[in-house]
Amino acid sequence: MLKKVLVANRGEIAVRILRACRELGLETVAVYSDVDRNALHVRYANEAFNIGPAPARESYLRVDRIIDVALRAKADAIHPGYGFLAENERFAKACAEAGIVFVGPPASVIEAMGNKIQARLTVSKQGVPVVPGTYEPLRDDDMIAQAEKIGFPLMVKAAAGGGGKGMRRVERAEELSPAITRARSEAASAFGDDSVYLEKIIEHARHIEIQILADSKGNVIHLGERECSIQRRHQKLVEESPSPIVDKEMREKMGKAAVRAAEAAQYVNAGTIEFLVDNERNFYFLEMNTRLQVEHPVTELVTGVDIAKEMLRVASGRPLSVKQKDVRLNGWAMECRITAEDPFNGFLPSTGKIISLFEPTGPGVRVENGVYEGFEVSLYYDPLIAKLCVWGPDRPTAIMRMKRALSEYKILGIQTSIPFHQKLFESTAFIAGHFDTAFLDERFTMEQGGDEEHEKVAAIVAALLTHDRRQHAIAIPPASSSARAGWKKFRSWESMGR
Amino acid sequence: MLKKVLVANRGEIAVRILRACRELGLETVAVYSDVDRNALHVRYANEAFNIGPAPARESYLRVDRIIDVALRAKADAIHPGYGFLAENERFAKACAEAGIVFVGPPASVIEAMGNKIQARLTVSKQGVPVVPGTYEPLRDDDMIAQAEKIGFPLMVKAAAGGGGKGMRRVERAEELSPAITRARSEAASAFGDDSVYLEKIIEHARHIEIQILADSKGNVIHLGERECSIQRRHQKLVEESPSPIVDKEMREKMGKAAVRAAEAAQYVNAGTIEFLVDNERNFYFLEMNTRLQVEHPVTELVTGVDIAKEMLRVASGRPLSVKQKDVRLNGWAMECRITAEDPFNGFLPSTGKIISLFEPTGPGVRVENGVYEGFEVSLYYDPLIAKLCVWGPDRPTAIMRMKRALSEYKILGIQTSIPFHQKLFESTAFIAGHFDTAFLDERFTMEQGGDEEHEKVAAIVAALLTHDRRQHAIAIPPASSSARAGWKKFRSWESMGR
Amino acid sequence: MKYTAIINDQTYEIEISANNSVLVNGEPHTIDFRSIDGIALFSLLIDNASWETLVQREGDQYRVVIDGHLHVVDVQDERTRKIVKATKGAVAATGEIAIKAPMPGLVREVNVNAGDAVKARQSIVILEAMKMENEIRAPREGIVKEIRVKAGDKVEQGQVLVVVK
Amino acid sequence: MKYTAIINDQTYEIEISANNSVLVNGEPHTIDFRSIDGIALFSLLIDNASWETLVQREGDQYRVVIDGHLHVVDVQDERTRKIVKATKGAVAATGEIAIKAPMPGLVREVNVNAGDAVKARQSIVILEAMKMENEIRAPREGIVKEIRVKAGDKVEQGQVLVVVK
Repeated sequence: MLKKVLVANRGEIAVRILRACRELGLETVAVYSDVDRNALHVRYANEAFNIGPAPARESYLRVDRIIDVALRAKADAIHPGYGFLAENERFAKACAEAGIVFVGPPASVIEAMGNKIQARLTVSKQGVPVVPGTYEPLRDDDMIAQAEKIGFPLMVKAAAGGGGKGMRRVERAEELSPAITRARSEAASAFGDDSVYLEKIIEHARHIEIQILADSKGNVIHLGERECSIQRRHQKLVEESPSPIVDKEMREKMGKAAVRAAEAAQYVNAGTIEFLVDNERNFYFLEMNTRLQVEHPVTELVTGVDIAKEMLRVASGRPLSVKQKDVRLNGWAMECRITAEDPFNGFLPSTGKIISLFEPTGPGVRVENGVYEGFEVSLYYDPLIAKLCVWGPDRPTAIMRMKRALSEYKILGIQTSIPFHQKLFESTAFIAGHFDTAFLDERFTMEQGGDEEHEKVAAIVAALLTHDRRQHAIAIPPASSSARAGWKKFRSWESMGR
Repeated sequence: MLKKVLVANRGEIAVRILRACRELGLETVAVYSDVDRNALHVRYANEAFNIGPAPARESYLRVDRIIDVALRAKADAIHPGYGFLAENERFAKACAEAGIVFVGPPASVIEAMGNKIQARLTVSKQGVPVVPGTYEPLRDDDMIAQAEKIGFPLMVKAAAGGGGKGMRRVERAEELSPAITRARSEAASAFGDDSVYLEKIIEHARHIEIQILADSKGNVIHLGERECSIQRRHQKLVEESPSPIVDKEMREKMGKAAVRAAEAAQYVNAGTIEFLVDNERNFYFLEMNTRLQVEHPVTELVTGVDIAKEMLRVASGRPLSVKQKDVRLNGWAMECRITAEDPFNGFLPSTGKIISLFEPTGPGVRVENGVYEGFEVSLYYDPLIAKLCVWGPDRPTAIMRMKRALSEYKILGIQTSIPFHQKLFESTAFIAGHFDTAFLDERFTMEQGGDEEHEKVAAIVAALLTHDRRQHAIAIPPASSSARAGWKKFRSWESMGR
Repeated sequence: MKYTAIINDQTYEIEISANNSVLVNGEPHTIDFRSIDGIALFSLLIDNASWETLVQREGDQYRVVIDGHLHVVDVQDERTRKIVKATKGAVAATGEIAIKAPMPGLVREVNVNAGDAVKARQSIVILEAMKMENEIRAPREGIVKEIRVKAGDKVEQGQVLVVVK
Repeated sequence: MKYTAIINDQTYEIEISANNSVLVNGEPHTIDFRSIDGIALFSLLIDNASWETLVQREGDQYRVVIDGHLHVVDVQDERTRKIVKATKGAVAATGEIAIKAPMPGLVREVNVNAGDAVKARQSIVILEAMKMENEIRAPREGIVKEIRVKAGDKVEQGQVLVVVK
């Protein structure tokens, strides 16, 4: 049995996994870069080790340092979360060699499925339909030659990719070469591997994925689907389970195909089979993610299965705690990704200190949080700072609840995606379930203002604040705020002149 | 159908109901006393009206003012929450007379069941066993005469009571007279009604209650039980559903008795039948609460039924959305009442400004919050400031999750019950489910410290802070905290010299 | 005191009195305005309607978020209004465009040299931020006059990268 | 700098050096101590063990909460320790007991008069706070010397209500 788990990640997913460990009574070890000393995951773990400077390549992507910490801390397992080293087979191998359990599939499986090109081959052999494209790593000129046969528009994608990174849409032949260069560069930066492949674009497709769980005894089950079509430039922003277009029969068909794919790869632990679904509800294998998915909470909310805990259970050699026949989707769950991006300004990343933070709670609301009031959001890492998830007995209730929760969510100091989500949840097409992966990019705008009453309120507030400034231009800070300032006389150790 | 709802309450329950309204698309009206201008419920509602000075008798208990606000705001319904006017039949009557829907049972039913003395009579006629005691309002001397027959120890209870207020345990005959005086005085202060009654004490009883829902079409269902035996001086502190001692058969028996009692009273809307359960698992009717219960979330978490929304549904004349056969208890839910009391100091009320607040969240955690960072907890109202609820697939998981959530919960500026809950959730007897209503008062202590490693850490922290103070005794506030102070130059309108 | 608040070309004349009342385009309202967190969250009651607003200020411009909707408000008082009126037209448009960093980040590549002719939408600089590479493109055609950054530089939001004329 | 921290009669000798190291009863530890909220929440790494602590200070006494457990720590440095030692015994116990309000509240009733003889645990004052009436009782028998409040008074925590001698 596992006793101590190192979480090789940061942010909300590190906290999520640390919470699961704590609830299982497991000891925990955090790793952190220089800028993350005060991060939530460091405070949350039982032990914490610095692993280097802020850039991920020098810290969170350093296999050697993380293994070294695990050995020093006597951790018997490492959970990689998502991103960073989660789908890096060299890391999984290094864990095995160091005698540490990697909480995920074996290195060979990561290699087979984690490499998107190889995965397409493996899966198609099982009769699972895949999206047309290239099936082997190619040089740029060979790829350009293949592109003509596949036809435009198409996608250039990183073989080691995921989360929309290292991905470029190409409309015409002449755009292909620079797109490949760009994608390779991004892929190298994000994943340390610059191989890319081409994939035909299925227009107006939906992105729907199946969560699977497999143990080392050969049991493979699926936990139904997640609808992930709400994407902006291939970045998922909102997910839900079930999907508005999947019925029981289709769920069973997709679930079976996913289980077949996982079995073909001799898969162990949690994984996700991503499909594109066309207008006629035909589905095509897109790729397999051999790790915990960002959007796993929506599946947890409708199935009652704790995926993070099942992963630790499987990693310790025990069978899954749930059987396929016991999996039922109960109600409806939705997730909004809260990112440090300015939706009023082309989703440009926004960095800075979180000055004030009010998180929603109450009935049916779950926040997966990675930051806190006072935390400094830096430009070094993924802009995802939290996930807002809701559950309701049906989709309309879940939508109303999400709107309620979004209106409670207040983050000051940085710009966030919250206003985007609020606009989206007012969109008739979204509410009706009529959307595909192109919806956000093609049929949704983020214009400002509108409501006349709101404008009047905004005008009054701005005038009152201007008035206040005029009246107190040279005033000292008011007495009412000194109580808090008075408390601040405890200074941080760091500033104590050492 | 309802359009606009006035919530005649404050704190977490007002916010809970406002959330339900918002999720149903209903407009909302808040009322507030002078000290509650900045309270969460005021900010949360669409409209807010001041109803008087801080003391509840001059604001939240002012039937006339609340009705007046409802009429001015054109609210078509009033939800009373719990406490204050929730079980006051004069208020329900006043609503009816003003043409406003009272979200709760008719005034006549409140009178019949809300008066504990009358309720005991009504219910016993249906063959439901009740706790022995007095069955009519009596003068002090008559009550003292009856007490001999009932036998000691016994309880003096307010006929209009609830929530442990206006309640005194009496061990010996000579203590009875002053206890009656005290209880009458408290009852008058809390409920505006000084009638009290006597009830035999069932030693080592458990307090288990059944949630019922009834609509105006004559449908009455129950949502299973809540275990509420964790009480300190008759104040519930922790609740769970299901109860560790209730099996399916007993649940059915108690549920049927509760439905019978509700039917006898021609009950409409949500209500709770409280039972005492003795060593042999015999149950005795204690009282009926004709309102939303503080601990309703645990039932919501295991049944998936939103009780606050069902109340609004029933109030608008529609049938219940759920049938008895569809009610299943799924998993296990627990609730800790977070109060502004110092558990290290005899649970003395603690008031002051909440300087810093970190609320737990993540999988299976629900916080019903009534305060925020910066809010001033006053001595005027109930010390309940929030409820921490968790759900898990079974009791051990729920317990581990609660421990995890409690360790995340940080409230600075006031003392809270959180350390008490942490101690309780480490208690072997509690974990094993071996407890009754006397457990806390007789077999649980709140001693300080203990763990040697913790003591060492505390010693180091205290030494570091002392060192810091010695080094910077005359230092000006450090530069690092000035960023926040700089933001404070916007002063509140209130202080702008009007 | 009188103020003019402008949102999307819509003008609101707001007169603030000392007794909790304001005139908005001549219409009287009772207001109760409170700071909630001492920073940027404000609660405003206007004739009993309750509004919660998040506010960020830059000079006399306010970004006010209400229910998730952003409203950019320019506020002028009578005096400054007159000054603005008097100086209007004095700031002439120049032929130069300073291409600025739209976010803080790391310069990965500079794709042009001083003196280059660039076309509209041509890639000028690759800026890495939060693991994404962002192409900064020329807003219109022109000649690169000056390059102020090089690969590897960290830049702040608003920092000038390249000047095109 | 050397400090003595005392918890429940247990004494810790703590020597703080400038280079992130402390000696605790002679045992060396590397520490990394940070303020999280600028107020009372601190993160402390001791040789990589991560601890989060809530601290409230009263003079040189600290209330430190770790994982929900309260630890009351008295800290003395060498100098103050000597002073305390020198003056010890100077503060003699008096025969008077000041009965103080254990919480802020409203005095509902005063049940004694000056000059009354009171028994131990006899009810002295009824104090209402948060809707509960709380009986303040005599800690031991004695004579009521002085009454400092009357029904209807609002009192602060620690305020003297009645003096018994």
